[in-house]
Amino acid sequence: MFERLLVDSQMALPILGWAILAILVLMIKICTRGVWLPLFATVIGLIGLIFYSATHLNSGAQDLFHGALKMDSSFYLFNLIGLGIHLAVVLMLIPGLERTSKIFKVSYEQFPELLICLLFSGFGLSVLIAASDLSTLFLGLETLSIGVYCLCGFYRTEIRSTESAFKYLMIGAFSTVLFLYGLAFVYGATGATNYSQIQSIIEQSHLAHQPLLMIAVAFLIAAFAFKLAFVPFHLYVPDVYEGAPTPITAYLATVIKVGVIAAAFKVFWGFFGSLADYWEPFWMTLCVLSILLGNILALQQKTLKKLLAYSSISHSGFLGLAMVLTHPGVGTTYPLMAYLVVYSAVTLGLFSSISFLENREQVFLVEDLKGLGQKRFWTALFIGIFILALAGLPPFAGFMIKFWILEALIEQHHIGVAIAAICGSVIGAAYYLRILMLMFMSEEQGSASEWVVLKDRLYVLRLIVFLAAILSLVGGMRPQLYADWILSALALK
Amino acid sequence: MADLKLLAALCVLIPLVGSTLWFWLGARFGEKVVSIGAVTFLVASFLCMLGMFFGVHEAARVDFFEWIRISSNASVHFSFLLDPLSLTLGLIVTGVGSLIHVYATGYMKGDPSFGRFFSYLNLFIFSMLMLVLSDSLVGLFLGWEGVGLCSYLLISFWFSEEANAIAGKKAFVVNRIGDFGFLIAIFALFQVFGTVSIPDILSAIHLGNLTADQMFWSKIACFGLILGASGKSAQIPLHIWLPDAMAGPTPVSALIHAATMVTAGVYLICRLQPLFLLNGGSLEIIAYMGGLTALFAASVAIFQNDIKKVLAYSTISQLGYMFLAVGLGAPVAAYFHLMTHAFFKALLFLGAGSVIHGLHHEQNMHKMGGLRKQMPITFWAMTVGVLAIAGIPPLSGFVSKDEILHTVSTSGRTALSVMAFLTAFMTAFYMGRLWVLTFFGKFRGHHEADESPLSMTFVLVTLAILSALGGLLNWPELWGGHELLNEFLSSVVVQKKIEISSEAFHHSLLLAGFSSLLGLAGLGLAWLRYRNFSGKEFEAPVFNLFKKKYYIDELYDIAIVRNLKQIGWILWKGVDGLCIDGFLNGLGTGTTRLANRLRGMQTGLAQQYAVWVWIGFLLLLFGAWTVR
Amino acid sequence: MENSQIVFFIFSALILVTAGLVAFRPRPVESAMWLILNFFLTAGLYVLLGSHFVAVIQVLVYAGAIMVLFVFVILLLNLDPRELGTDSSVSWGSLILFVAFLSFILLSLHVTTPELLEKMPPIKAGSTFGTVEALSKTLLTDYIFGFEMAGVILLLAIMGVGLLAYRKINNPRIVNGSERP
Amino acid sequence: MLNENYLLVLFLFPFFSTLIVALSRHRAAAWVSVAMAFAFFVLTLIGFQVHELRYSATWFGNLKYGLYLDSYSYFLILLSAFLTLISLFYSVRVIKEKVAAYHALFHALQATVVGSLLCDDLVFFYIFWEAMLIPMYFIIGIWGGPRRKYATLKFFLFTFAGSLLMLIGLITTYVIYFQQTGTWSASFQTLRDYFHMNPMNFEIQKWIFLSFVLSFAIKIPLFPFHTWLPDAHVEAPTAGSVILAGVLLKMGTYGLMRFAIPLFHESAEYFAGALCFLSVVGIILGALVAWRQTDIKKLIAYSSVSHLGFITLGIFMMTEAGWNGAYLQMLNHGLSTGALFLLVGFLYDQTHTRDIQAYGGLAKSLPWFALVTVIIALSSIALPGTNGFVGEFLILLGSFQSKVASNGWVILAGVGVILGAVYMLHLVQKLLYGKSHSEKLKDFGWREWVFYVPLVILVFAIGIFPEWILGPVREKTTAMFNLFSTFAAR
Amino acid sequence: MNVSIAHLLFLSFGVFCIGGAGFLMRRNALSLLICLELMLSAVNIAFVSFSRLHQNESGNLLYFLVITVAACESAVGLALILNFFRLKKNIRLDEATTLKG
Repeated sequence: MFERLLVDSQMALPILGWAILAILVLMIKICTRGVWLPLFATVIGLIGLIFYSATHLNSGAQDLFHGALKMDSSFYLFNLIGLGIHLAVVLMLIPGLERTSKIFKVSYEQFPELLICLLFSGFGLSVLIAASDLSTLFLGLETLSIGVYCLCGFYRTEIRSTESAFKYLMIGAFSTVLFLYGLAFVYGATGATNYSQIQSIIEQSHLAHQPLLMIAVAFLIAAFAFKLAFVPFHLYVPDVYEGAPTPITAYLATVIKVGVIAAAFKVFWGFFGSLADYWEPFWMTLCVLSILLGNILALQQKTLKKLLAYSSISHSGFLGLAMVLTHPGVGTTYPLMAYLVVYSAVTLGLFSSISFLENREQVFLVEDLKGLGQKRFWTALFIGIFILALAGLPPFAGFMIKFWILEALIEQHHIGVAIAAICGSVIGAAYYLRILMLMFMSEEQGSASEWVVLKDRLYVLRLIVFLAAILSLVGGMRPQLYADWILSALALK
Repeated sequence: MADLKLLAALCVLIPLVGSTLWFWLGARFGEKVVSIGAVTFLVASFLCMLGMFFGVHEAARVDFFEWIRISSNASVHFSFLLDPLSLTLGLIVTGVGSLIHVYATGYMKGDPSFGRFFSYLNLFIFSMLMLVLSDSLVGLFLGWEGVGLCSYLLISFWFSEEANAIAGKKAFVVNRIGDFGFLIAIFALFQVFGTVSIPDILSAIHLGNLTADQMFWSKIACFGLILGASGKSAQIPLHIWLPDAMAGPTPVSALIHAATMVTAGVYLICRLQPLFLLNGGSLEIIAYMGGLTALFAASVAIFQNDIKKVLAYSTISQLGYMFLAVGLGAPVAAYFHLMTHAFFKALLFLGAGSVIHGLHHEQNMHKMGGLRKQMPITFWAMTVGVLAIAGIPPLSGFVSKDEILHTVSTSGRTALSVMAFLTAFMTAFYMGRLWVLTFFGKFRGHHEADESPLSMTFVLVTLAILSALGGLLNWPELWGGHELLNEFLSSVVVQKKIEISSEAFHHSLLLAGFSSLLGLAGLGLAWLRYRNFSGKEFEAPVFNLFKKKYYIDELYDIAIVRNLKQIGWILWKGVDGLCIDGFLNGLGTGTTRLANRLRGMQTGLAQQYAVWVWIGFLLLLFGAWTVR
Repeated sequence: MENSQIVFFIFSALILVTAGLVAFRPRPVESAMWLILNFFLTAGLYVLLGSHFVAVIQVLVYAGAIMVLFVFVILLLNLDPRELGTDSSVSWGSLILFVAFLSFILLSLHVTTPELLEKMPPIKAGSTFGTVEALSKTLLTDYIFGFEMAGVILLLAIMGVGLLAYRKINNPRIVNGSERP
Repeated sequence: MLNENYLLVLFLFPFFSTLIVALSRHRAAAWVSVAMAFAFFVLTLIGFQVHELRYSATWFGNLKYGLYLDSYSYFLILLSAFLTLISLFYSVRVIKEKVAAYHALFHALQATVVGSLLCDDLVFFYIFWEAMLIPMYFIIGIWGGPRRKYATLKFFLFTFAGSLLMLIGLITTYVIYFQQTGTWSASFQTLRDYFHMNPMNFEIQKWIFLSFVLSFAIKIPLFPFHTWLPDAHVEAPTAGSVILAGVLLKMGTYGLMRFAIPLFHESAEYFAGALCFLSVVGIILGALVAWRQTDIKKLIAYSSVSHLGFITLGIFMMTEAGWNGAYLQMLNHGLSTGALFLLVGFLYDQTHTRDIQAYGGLAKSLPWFALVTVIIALSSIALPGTNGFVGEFLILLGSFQSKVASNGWVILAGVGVILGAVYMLHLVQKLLYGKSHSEKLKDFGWREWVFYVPLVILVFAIGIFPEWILGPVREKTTAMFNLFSTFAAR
Repeated sequence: MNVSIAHLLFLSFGVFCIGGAGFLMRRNALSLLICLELMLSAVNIAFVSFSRLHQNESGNLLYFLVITVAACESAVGLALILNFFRLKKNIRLDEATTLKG
């Protein structure tokens, strides 16, 4: 039995690696002073993990720890995306070390702790992705969430950061209760906690205890919708995004979505697969609502990060649709994966470019971008590229991912949903264009043009921006850059 | 044949080349070169035409190249049809055109845009020749619109006056209405015959065997052509542009708005006479249209004070005669009148031009008078013209008009006959008025008048001779003449021959006597009324109607132009602005407002956010309950 | 009505009453105290349900340890009413109560199906359900990963608290992100 | 002879020139750009004798990178190359700010236009079709007039909304193909051949067709989707207007002729009446509203609405002659409207006003300007002998024979011919005639003649010898209609 | 015990709704955390009841995990409350509106 545990642990290295790395960094932090050593350890460790995961992409499906975790082809990919995002966020955090203002100086004293939290929540992420038991699902989600609460409060001497963490925690805990209730009812209806057992019980007993399952579905949809920020569960998102440190905002906008959508994918198409007729309409409705209202709400936002928050809400809607479209036997996970890859890259790139300019002393209003194209052409150009990619315009990669989702929607006869999604995109174009207009078509100069630009001595931000721009530009014209890779990783090709 | 082709090409191209040349280089070459060049070019063109006239037996087709291919078996060619009909008119165009060019060299002397004027004039000759010679309807249409364009350009030649520009625009637009009819006719004919070549269409008509559907379309084509002809030839209801067209220089009025272009409608109907014969009703329409126009225009002409306006209405009236004749199945008569009219009306216009020139651009007849002493040549030439148009034997006008009156009186349509005779009388009267007011009595103007230069008087004299002797071309056989024109045209158009019998002879003699009497009466009345003119015209309410041209311009303005403007405004502000943009902007502002309203949800109160989470959950729960 | 049923109803009623007191007593200390009582009563319910070890943990860990932390913090902060804030206005509260009540009704409607209203089968003879042995066996086999994970999450919480609450003596206290119109 | 590599070069060259121009130095950028545009124009001219060329390579997954050149695409590419060359040359003197970016955007626009014209694959086409918006958006937005923000937003959203709906139709088409055959292909040729043999369910086909038409109609723009056009034109810089009117609008009609109708000609015949109605309303509305404009650019914009109405009428009436005419008219409109915008730009650069009332009597002070204006105006009102006539004549003549819709529409459209003269002469009269009150204007210099001479020559060259364009186009059209008729026969 | 699972669930719902109402209505953060504990307790009742229903230990085990997580959340929450108090001198959630708009 112990051998089994050992073997499983070895197999689960892509998951456990996170925790091991976190503890390693913790030890380094305890043993040494300064922030650089833990930082290097984190970066190198993450790179190592990425390499390890990348080389083990096609290891086949494995059940580990008595069915608590299941690593299949999609896991490796989700995990790799997660690793990539973590690396990027760590890199995005680095330039803050050089900042001289009080907030940064004080906060960055705790930088190693931040890295550890980051790695732990990464661990939570990968557990969440791999979960095939209600217990691991819950724990993974909570590890991720608690880690993120801490990250949001990173600038602890600043009221906005603290407030965002505080609110996030409060409302997040509230949603945890909903989530737990959902799990409880799934367990109550089936008596099992393992996905495969639950699935077989539901299928064999022809929806025994249906009312309990229905409550479970309602609770779980609500909980997932909250984490994915579907309308009307979205209201915390703008506040949290606004207050959190910018790299952490990027983290929120990407990691949470990756983890939660992966979990939702496994839950809804896993043991709820046979109830698809029942939950699909609710889920779809929420997705469409998010796409439409998310975009409408973004129109009148005053601050940049809130606008981007709403943009991410609408993208959540698309992700949700992509999740539904992975319908086993009919669709593939490909659109979902592609969406995640491209969306994450673009978001990271965008937030990196913004953190170049951002000045924590002041709220970053959308109007501040005025005339940026004249003063800081390159920054504005990159922001423009990312904005266009988010708007889903060809030839940027943002178009391709929307295209694949639309294609899958139509293939599965959801034409009405496709039209609604498109209406959302059109509305969305309006505020994306507003940003472009402010940057390139205004004669006046906004305050962002005068702010001191972050010194990026290690070129890390520029690296991220550049890579993301390449992906979003070339990725639209030659999608095989990532598409072939995704397809082969998913063993679809 | 090759020679013919070369001649035809030269005949048309020379004016075109001239047109470009004078425009490009007019300013550089100076007036002398331009005037000599333009006249030489025109004379060359006339000579080519003459060559063709004598080189062609019966008819010939000259094909240059394929212009537009419509489908695999139908195409439009740039090709000419040289037959008596086209050649005759071609000769008139180039011949009278040359004379008027000569005249214009004198008339336009000193004008800053001398070169431009001759450029337009040459371009007009080119277009008119295209119109006359083309063997396809589309080629004809090219000329048709081309002359319209030149008319437009020449009317607004002195464009610094806004009114001239507007008159030009009016002429073009009204012509365009006619052209629209022409276009529809082309389409309808293509629908029926699958070709746009005039000889092909005519031969298809000769073959007959048209189905009911084809008959319908050919009827439509007739109406279209009538509309087109009435536009170009200024017949009711599209006559309104011609009086305004007098804004152009007088040689233009003579050439375009009297002698050549405006007769294109008559030419067109003659050209396609078999088509109209197929649809008898349409000929009736033409006849009544002509008669009505003739009477109407004559009645208006009596009350015009502008010498050119009088002549313009006279032109409309005379064109009405031609239409009347064509409508009653006497195309040769119409054609004959066309020809003589070209002579005497050109003469009258040029004479008037000479007067105007002499009086430094004074056109009001009330300010003339007694000019016969200062301008003897002009006076005598004009006298010939006046007598010709008034129908005093044996001048050309008498002969050609008499033929028309004969046709009318034998057609058995009393109304038309009354109109025709009434018009003849009125024509004599207003021409007499013009003559008397201009040349007799006391001089009422300010400037001293001089006789015009030789280039002008020479032309006047030439035209006077032509007007006097033009009648010989088709002197009725009844009176022992030789109907040259009739013979010549008989291969192209159909006209009933007048039998030579003593009864007919008596009848025609009676008619001739009556019409000459009418002419003399008109002239005499004018002499009596205006010999001692004191500035007082006839005053009566009904004359007011005549004076105001029956208020037709005003009617069109109110009924059509203003309404269209209004509609344009409504479409712009209403449909585009209010409906479409309003809808879109409403959508935009609605969304924005919704966004603002929804933004109110972001109160920053965490618990309110949680309430929304709860409510969302509640809705899901409710959904779950109902689905169950 | 059987004895156990009567006990159940009594416990239920008490749990609900104490829950109400937890939720609506104005001062947090009071709430915390009532919550401890509530936890004790819940532990009693667990005993009734046959989960004895769970009941023990409820008392020892939950009521004992976690709630003490709460009370500790409450006392540490020692807040006056102004700092605590007044409770919400009536309209707000009534809305929330309405929503809560509606949820309760809907949730209840869902579970009032005959099969769920059947009495629970008694614990089979010889079953080890609810014993420490059974629980630990499950914990260390099927749920071994969850168990380890619980350790990780606690470590994370420690790190998080360290990240958030760490304070050097000379650090400035407040740096507001200035609001802009 | 040219092989498929020519296609690839043609396709990639504008991208290349975009890069070159974007990276060139501020001062040289403009001339480098003109040189590149000229090179591209020459490159395009080389292909004059080409009738059909294909190039195909896998792009990604199911999608092919199909390039396809035939006379339909060729002449529009030629037009685009020509107008881009002209407008860039014009811009050299006018644009002094952000020169490299400006020129690079034009080349990018050219790249997208050429891309969408060459594409055989529907998805690929769509990508370029949408990408076209971005450079145009920036061209108007950065170098445009005072209300450019509103105009660009309207232009962008309008077009974007329409094209996204088309995307749904397009995906549906090829998903249906996939579901019926089991293979993926978005190649237009494949789809057309397939659906020709196995017609789609008419109910579905109808909707797909409408989605295509909506998108194209917005671009064209067909009534009632035209209101973005006047705003966009008024705000756009001159060269932007030239390309917008001359090339971008043609993409809509091209889309109809190339994709929408060949794929769904049953639906096209079904909706012919309604669409012809819209075209005719567009013709008349455009003309009447143009008449009432005081802003010259707005007047020309509305005249475009009217002219494009003729083109769509010719297309929707579904006759061969009509199609040939419509195609020719696309080129004609590109030339004449492009020239008109350049003329307005010439005035605007000197006086900085587009108010029609501010001008008058220009024929006196600017005789050469007046001459060119009159010639272009005549081409615009379709005077025989100019290019406009051939197109309009064929459209109307062809449409008159149509079997799918009443030829009453043609008669109504003929009214548009009259109104066309009204507003154009109104413009000419207000600009050129009357009292002169702007004396100090300069007439054409060599820079202007460089591009007005070819324009004027083209006006007459097409007007008198249209066969050099009509010949190749007719071949294509005949083949297309043969296909339709075999379908109808079955 | 002779009650149905529905009875136990009613109890659980009751506690949940009371806790939820408290969570949404209270203004100070500490009370909020306490109400959160109450709601988690309600979930725990459900878990333990289902565990009894199915007579397996999974529900009980989940109970353990829930209280662990509850403890962690409270810990982080209390840390944030402390921080918040340091910065704002109160713990009123209705004053935490820096980020509104």
